[in-house]
Amino acid sequence: QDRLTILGSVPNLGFPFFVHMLNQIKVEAEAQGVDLIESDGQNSAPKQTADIEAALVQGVAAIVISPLDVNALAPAIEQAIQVGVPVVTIDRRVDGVEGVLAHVGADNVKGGEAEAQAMIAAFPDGAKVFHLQGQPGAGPAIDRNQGVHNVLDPMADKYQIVFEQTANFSRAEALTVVEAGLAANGKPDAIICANDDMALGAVEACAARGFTDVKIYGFDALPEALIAVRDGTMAGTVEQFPGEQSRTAVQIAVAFAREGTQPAEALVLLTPVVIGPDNLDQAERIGETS
Amino acid sequence: MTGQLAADTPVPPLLDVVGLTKRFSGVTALDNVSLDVRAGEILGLLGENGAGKSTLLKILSGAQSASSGSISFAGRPYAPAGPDAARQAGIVTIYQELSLIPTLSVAENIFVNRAPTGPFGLIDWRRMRRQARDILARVNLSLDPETPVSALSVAEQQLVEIARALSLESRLIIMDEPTSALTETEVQQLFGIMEMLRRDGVAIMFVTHRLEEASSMCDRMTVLRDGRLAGHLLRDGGRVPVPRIIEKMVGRAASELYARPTRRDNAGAVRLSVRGLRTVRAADAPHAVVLDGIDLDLRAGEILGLAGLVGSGRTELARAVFGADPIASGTIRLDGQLIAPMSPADACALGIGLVPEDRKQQAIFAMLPIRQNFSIAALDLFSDGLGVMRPGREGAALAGYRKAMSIRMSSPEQAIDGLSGGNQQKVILARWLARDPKVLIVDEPTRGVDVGAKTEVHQILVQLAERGIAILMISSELPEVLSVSDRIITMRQGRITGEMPAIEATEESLMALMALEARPGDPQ
Amino acid sequence: MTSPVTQRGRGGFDLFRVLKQFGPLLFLFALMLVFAITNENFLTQLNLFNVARQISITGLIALGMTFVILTAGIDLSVGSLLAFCGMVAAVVAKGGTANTLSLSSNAGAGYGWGAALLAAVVVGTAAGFVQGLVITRLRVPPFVVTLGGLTIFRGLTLTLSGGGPISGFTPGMRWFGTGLVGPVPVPVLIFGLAALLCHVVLRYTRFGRAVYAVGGNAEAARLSGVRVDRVLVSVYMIVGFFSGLAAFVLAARLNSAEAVAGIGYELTVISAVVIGGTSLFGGIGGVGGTVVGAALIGVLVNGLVLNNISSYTQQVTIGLILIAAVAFDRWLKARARA
Amino acid sequence: MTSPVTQRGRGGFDLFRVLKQFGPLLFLFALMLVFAITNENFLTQLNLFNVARQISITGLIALGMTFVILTAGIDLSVGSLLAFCGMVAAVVAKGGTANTLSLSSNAGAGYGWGAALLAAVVVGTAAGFVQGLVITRLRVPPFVVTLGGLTIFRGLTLTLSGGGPISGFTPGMRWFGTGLVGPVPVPVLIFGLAALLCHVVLRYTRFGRAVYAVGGNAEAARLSGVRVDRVLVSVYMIVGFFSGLAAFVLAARLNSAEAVAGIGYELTVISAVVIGGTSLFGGIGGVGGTVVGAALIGVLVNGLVLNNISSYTQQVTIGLILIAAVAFDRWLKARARA
Ligand SMILES: Nc1ncnc2c1ncn2[C@@H]1O[C@H](COP(=O)(O)OP(=O)(O)OP(=O)(O)O)[C@@H](O)[C@H]1O
Ligand SMILES: Nc1ncnc2c1ncn2[C@@H]1O[C@H](COP(=O)(O)OP(=O)(O)OP(=O)(O)O)[C@@H](O)[C@H]1O
Ligand SMILES: [Mg+2]
Ligand SMILES: [Mg+2]
Repeated sequence: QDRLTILGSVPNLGFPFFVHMLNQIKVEAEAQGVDLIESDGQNSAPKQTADIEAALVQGVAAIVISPLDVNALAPAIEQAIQVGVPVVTIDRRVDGVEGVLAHVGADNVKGGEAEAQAMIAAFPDGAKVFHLQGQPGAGPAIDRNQGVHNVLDPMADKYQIVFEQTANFSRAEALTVVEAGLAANGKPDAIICANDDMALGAVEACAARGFTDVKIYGFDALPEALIAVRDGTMAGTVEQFPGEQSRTAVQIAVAFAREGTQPAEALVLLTPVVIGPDNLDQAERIGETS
Repeated sequence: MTGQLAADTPVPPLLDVVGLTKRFSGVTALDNVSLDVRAGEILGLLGENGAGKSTLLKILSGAQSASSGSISFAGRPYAPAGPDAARQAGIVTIYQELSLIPTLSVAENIFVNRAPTGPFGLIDWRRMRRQARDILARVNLSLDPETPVSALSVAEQQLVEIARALSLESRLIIMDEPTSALTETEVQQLFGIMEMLRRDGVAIMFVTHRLEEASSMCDRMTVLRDGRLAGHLLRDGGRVPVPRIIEKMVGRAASELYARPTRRDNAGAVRLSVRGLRTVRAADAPHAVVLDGIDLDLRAGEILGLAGLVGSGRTELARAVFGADPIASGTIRLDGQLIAPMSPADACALGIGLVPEDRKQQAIFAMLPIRQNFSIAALDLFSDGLGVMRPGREGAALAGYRKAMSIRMSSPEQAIDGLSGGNQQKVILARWLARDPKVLIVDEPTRGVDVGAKTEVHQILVQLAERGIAILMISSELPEVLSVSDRIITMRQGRITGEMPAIEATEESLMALMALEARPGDPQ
Repeated sequence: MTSPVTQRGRGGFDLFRVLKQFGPLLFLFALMLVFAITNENFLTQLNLFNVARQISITGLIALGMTFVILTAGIDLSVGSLLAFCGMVAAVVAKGGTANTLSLSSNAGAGYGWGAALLAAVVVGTAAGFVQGLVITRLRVPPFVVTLGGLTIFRGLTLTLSGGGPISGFTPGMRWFGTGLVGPVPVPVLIFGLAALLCHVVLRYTRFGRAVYAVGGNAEAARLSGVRVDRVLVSVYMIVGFFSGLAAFVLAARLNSAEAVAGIGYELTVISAVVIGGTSLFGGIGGVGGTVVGAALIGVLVNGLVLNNISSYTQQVTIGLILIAAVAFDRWLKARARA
Repeated sequence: MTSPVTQRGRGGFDLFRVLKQFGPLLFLFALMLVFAITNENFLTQLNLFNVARQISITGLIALGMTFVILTAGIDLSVGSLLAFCGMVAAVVAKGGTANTLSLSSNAGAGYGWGAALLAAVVVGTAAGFVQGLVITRLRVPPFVVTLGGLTIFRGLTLTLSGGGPISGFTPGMRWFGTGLVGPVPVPVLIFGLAALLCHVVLRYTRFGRAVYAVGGNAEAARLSGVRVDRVLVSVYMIVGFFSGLAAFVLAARLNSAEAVAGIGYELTVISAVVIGGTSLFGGIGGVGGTVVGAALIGVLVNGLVLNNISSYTQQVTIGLILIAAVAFDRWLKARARA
C-alpha cells in the first residue's frame, strides 16, 4: 500500500511558463495517484542539483525534470540514474547521459525557427526586424536565438535585423529597450521576442508611439499573450505544449516506476506551433483566457 | 633665537625643523615655523586653540605631509612617508584625538603590527598578554589586557596610548595633550615616567593647555600663535612664570586667570534631586564603575563641582542622570517632580543637558558642517511649528557663540573635523548653551581648551548659573573645580565621599576625600 | 622661498573647489556629449523623455534609499517590495485575484486607481515600518532584515499572484504610467516633484537634520536628544512608501503587475545613490546627487542600446563607466583638497 | 538591600556570557533538531554530506568575503567572478573555446586539471588585485568598484563563452567536484581545510590582526603603522582567489562551466558572513561564524526542500528564519550584557 513519490522539478517558478508546467505535473501526478515533491530550481543549477540530491535522499521512485541547463544538470541526473531512479526530461534534453528513460519536449531551436518562419510568412517581401533576446547565457535564450538566426541569417538581405538586444526575459526591460530601439531606428515591421513577457513589453512601447501595426511575436503561448493575439496587439506566439509535455512525462515515469513499463518511444517530440489569430484554438491554455 | 641656543650647547639638536609651512584648503595652519629639540630634553609646545600645534606634530609623525620646509632628524634629512616610517626612524607619537582601535583588545592595541610571534611566525597570545600587562603596569593601569578598548573610559584610553608609546623603542616621543583627560594622580605618574625618559636621553615634545604643567615640566617652550612662531621660552634655572607664557601665546599682557569668579549667593531651590541611584554593570564596559547609592541635590543657580579620580564614577553619574545609561534603582526628581528619563531625548525634553567627556565618539559629527553640529540639540528652537528650519535664527545664534567663545573657524559650513580640538569643544559647549536647559551637566567642559577660552567658558558657566540654571560640572582639573564651583562633592568607587563649599576647599582637602577608602562596615 | 608654491596652489584652487561639488554632474554631461555625437537620435526630445521616464521608477526608490543610506543603513528589499506592492495594487485595481488576465480594462470590477495607489503606498510604508521596527527593537542589522525582506516579499508576491502577472488596468490608472502633462511624461513629473520634496525635507527640516546626524554619529545623535530609533523607523517607512509609489507607476506603465518585477533593483537603486556621492557609511550626501546618479545610469544604458552595442560589451562598458564616474568624482575632490 | 538584585544579575550572567558566543551555532542546532524531528531522512549521512557539499561552493567564497568584510569592505563581484574563473578554467581544461560542448571528456585536447585549477585561481586573484588597486589608489568605494566588477566579469564571461556553457571535463578534474576521500566529498574537504587555514591566518598572524585593525579604525591603524592599502589589496586578492577556487570546484561538480553561474551569489555569501556574526562595519567577527552562517543557510534550504514546502512558502520561511537567527544572536548578547 506504498504510495509512490516522484520529484517534479522546473527551472524557475518566478516565470509563469514553468508555473504552468509544474501545475500540470501536479495535475497528472494526482490523476496517477502518486505523491509529488515539487522543486523550484530558482534559476540556479546548483539549486536544482541540490533538489535532486534531496529527492534521492527521500527515496523518490522517479524524477520528472525540466533541467535549467542541459549540461550543468547532467551530473545530478547521472547520479539519479546510477542509483536506479528513472528520469524523464521535459522541454530540454540532457545530452550525453546514458539511461535517461525518456525525453518529452519541443525543441527551443525549432521553436525559434517557427517564430521566424511565421514572421517571414507575414512579410513575404522582406521586413525590418527588431529582435529581443532572453537572459544572456540562459539555455532557452541561446536556443531560441539560434533558431531565429538559423532562419533569418541566410535571408539577411531581405530580413534585416536592425536592432538586437537582450531584455532579460523581462517586460519592464523590454519596454525600455524597445523605446530606445524605436528612437534610434524608427518603426520596424516586426519584433521577434524570445518570450511573451518581452513581447508584451514591446506592445506597450509601440502602443505609446502609436505604432499599432508592428507585428510582434512572442514565445510560450501564455494566456496573456493569447489574449493579445486575439485582440490583435500581438501577431503570434510559439506554443510548445508544456502542459502536454509535462503530463506525458509524468505518465511515462509513473508507468515505469509502477510496472517497469518501458515507454513506447524514448523521445517524444512535439512540434512547436505558432499561434496566430486563426489557430487560437490550438493553444493549450486558451481555456484560461475567457 | 634657535641659533643662539644651538651655539650655547655643544650637542647638535636631535630634531631640527626649518621653515615648516602647512596649508589646508583656505587655511594656513603653519607658516614658516622653525624649532629644534635636543636629546634628553622636554620641549613644551604651546599656543592657543588652532595655533597649529597638532598640525606640526602630525607632520613630524608622518601622519600629514608639509607644504614646504625642511626637517632633519638625528643629523639626517627627515621626510617620513607615513607613520610607519616615522616610527622606524625612532619617533613615537601620542595623538590628541585618541587613535586606538576600538574593536581590538588593549593588548592588541599595544602590539598593533608587532605582536610577539612564536613558532611558524604565529602570534603567541600568551606572551602578548603577559607583556601587555607589564607595559600597563608602568602607567599603573591594572586592566585586563583582554578588555576591548571600546569599553574603556577616555582617561584609560589615554593611559593605554601612553603605555603603548613608552613600550616602543624611541628617541623622540611626541605627546599631544596627553594629560587633558587625566587627574592629578595620573599626571604626576606620567611626569615621573617623563623624568625617567629624559634621564635616558629621550627627547620629548609635549603639548598642554595646563600651563602649570608646562611650567613645571618643560626645559624649554616653543610658542605658536596663528600658525607662526611666537617665540621660545627658556627655563633659565627656575620655572617660567605662567603669565609670561600667556603673554607669548596671546600676544598681549595676560589678564588674571583662574580668578575665582565673584562669589554668588544666589543658590535657589533644589532643582535636581537624586536619591539612592544605582546602576548595573554593563558587559560592554565590564570594568566601569557601578554607582552605588548616590544621593545628590543640585540647586538652581549653583555650580556644583564633582571631583574624583579616574574611574570614580563621575561620568557614570552624569550619564545615568541624563538617561544615557539604564539605572537599576533610585529616584531622580526635577523641580520636585519624579522623572525617570528613559532616554537622552526625554532628558532633553525635560530640560537637562549633557556635554559628554568623549568628544570624538559621543559629541561631534565629524563630517558634518559646524552649523549642523551646533544646532542638533536645539532643533526645535531653530525651526518653526512644521519642523522647517529657520536658518536665520540658527546662524545668528551660532555667530553669537562664535564671538563669545572666540571659536576659530573659516565658515559655519566647514566640516567640524577641520577645527582644532579646542575649537571643536567650544562648538559642543555652544550646542548645549543654545538649548538653554534647566540643568546642565558638563563632563570635562574645558578638555583641550586653551587658557583664554577656558576663562571664557568659566564665565559663561557663571553667567548661566546667575540666570538660575543648575550646573553640575565634572572636571579632572582641581584648580578649575575650585575656582568655578560654588559647592564641591567628591566621588570614589561609585559613591559620594564628601561635600564642602568651594570657599572652604583646597586641593589637599579634595585629594584627601577623593582618595578616601571605602568606609569600614560598608557592604562590598 | 615658499611663495611660488603658494601661488601655484592658489591658482588652480578655486576652480577645483567649485567643480568638486559637481563631479557626477560633469561626468553626466560628458557622457551625454559623447552619446550626442555618436548618435543623432540621442538628443531628441523623444529620447530624452524616454530616458527620464525610464529612470523615474528606480529613481523614486532611490530617493527613499538616500534617506536610508544617509543613516548608514541599507534596504535590499526594495525590488521585492516593489513587486509586492505592484501586485497588491493590481489586485485592488482588478477587484480581486480572479479575472486577472484580461488586457482590456474592465473598469467596473475593480476599486479604481485611487484605492490601488493607496493600497500600494500603504503596504509599502507598512512593510518599511515593520522592517524598521525589527532593526531598531531587535537590533538586527539592516542588511540582514532587508535581505530577509527581499526573499519574504518575493515569496508573498508569488503566493498572492500564483506566479502569473495581473494585467489590464483602467485608463485612469494607466495615465500615471503613460500619460503626459504638457510634453512631460507623468512618471517624470512625479519623480521630479518627489525629488524636490525630498530635497527640501533633507535640507530644510528638523527631520532632515536628524537623518544626517544619525548617519554621522548615532551615539552623538542620541546624546544630543535625537530620537534615533524613530528616525531610523521613519527612513525605512520612507523608502517603503517610495517603493509602493514606484510599484504603482510601474504597473500603470506596463499595464501589468508581474511577480518577477524589480529583481535586482536593489543594486541599481543603491548604485544611483552611491554614484551620486552619498556615503554608505552615512552622514554625507543628498538627493541632488541621487538624481544625477540615477540619470547617469539611465543615460548610459540608453546610449549604449541606441548605439546597438552588443549586450556583452554593454555590460563591460557599463561597469567600467560607473567606476570611472566615481573615480572622477574622487579625483576632483582630492584635487580640491590638495 | 541590594544583594538580591546583584545575585539575580550574577545568577543568569555566566550562562549567557558563555552562550552569547555561540548564538548562530545554537540556532543551527535548534534548526537541525526541528528538521531531524520533521523528516527522518534529514540526519542521514548521505543527506548531511549533500548539504555540506552544497554549501562548500558559496562557503569557500564566504571565507574570502570574511576578510573583506572585516576590513569594512564588500565584494559584490564574486558571483560574476566565479562564472568568469569557471569559464577560464573550462577553456584551459578543454584546450580552447572550440569543441566545448562534448560531454565526453576528450582528455587529449586540453591542458589538464592542474592548468585549469591554476588558471582559475590566478585569474581570480588577479581580478581581486585589480579591484583592490582601484579601491586603494583611486579611492573608489568597494561597493562601486565591485558592483562594476559584477557587470564587467559577467560581460567578459559571456564574451569568452559566446553565451553558451563549456562542458565535459576529464575524470581527474571532475574528482574535485564529485570525488570522495573516505566518506567525505572532496569539495567538503577543500572547504574544511580552507576554513581552518583562514582561521589560523586571521587569528594567529600579524596580517590577520592587521585585517581586524584596518576594519576597526582604518585611520588609527594607519597611525599605528599598518600599511592599510596593502592589507586592503590583499583581502580583495584573497576573496578573488577563493572565487577562483570555488569556480573550479563548481565546474568540476557540474561537469560544466556556465555563463550564468553564480548569479546572486554575492548576497548568499554576504549573508553567510553576516549571519555568522561578522559586522559589515568591520573589525568584528571571524571565519568560525562564517562557516556556521553558511551551514545555517544550507541546512535551512535543505530542510525545507526535504519537507516539501512549496517554493513560495520556502522563500518566506527562509527570510523569516534568517532574521530570527540574527535576532536570537542579538538577544543572547543583550542578555549577557544585563
Ligand atoms: N584637516 C584639516 N582641514 C582643514 N583645516 C585644518 C585641518 N586640520 C587642521 N586645520 C586647521 O589648522 C589650524 C591648526 O590646527 P591644529 O589642530 O594644529 O591646532 P592646535 O594648535 O593643535 O589647536 P588645539 O589646541 O585646539 O588642539 C586650525 O585653524 C585648523 O582649523
Ligand atoms: N554605557 C557605557 N558605555 C560605554 N562606556 C561607558 C559606559 N558607562 C561608563 N562608561 C565608561 O566607563 C568609564 C569608567 O569610569 P568613570 O567614567 O565612571 O569615572 P570618572 O570618574 O568619570 O573618571 P574618568 O571619566 O576620568 O575616567 C567611564 O568614564 C565611561 O567612559
Ligand atoms: Mg591640537
Ligand atoms: Mg569621566
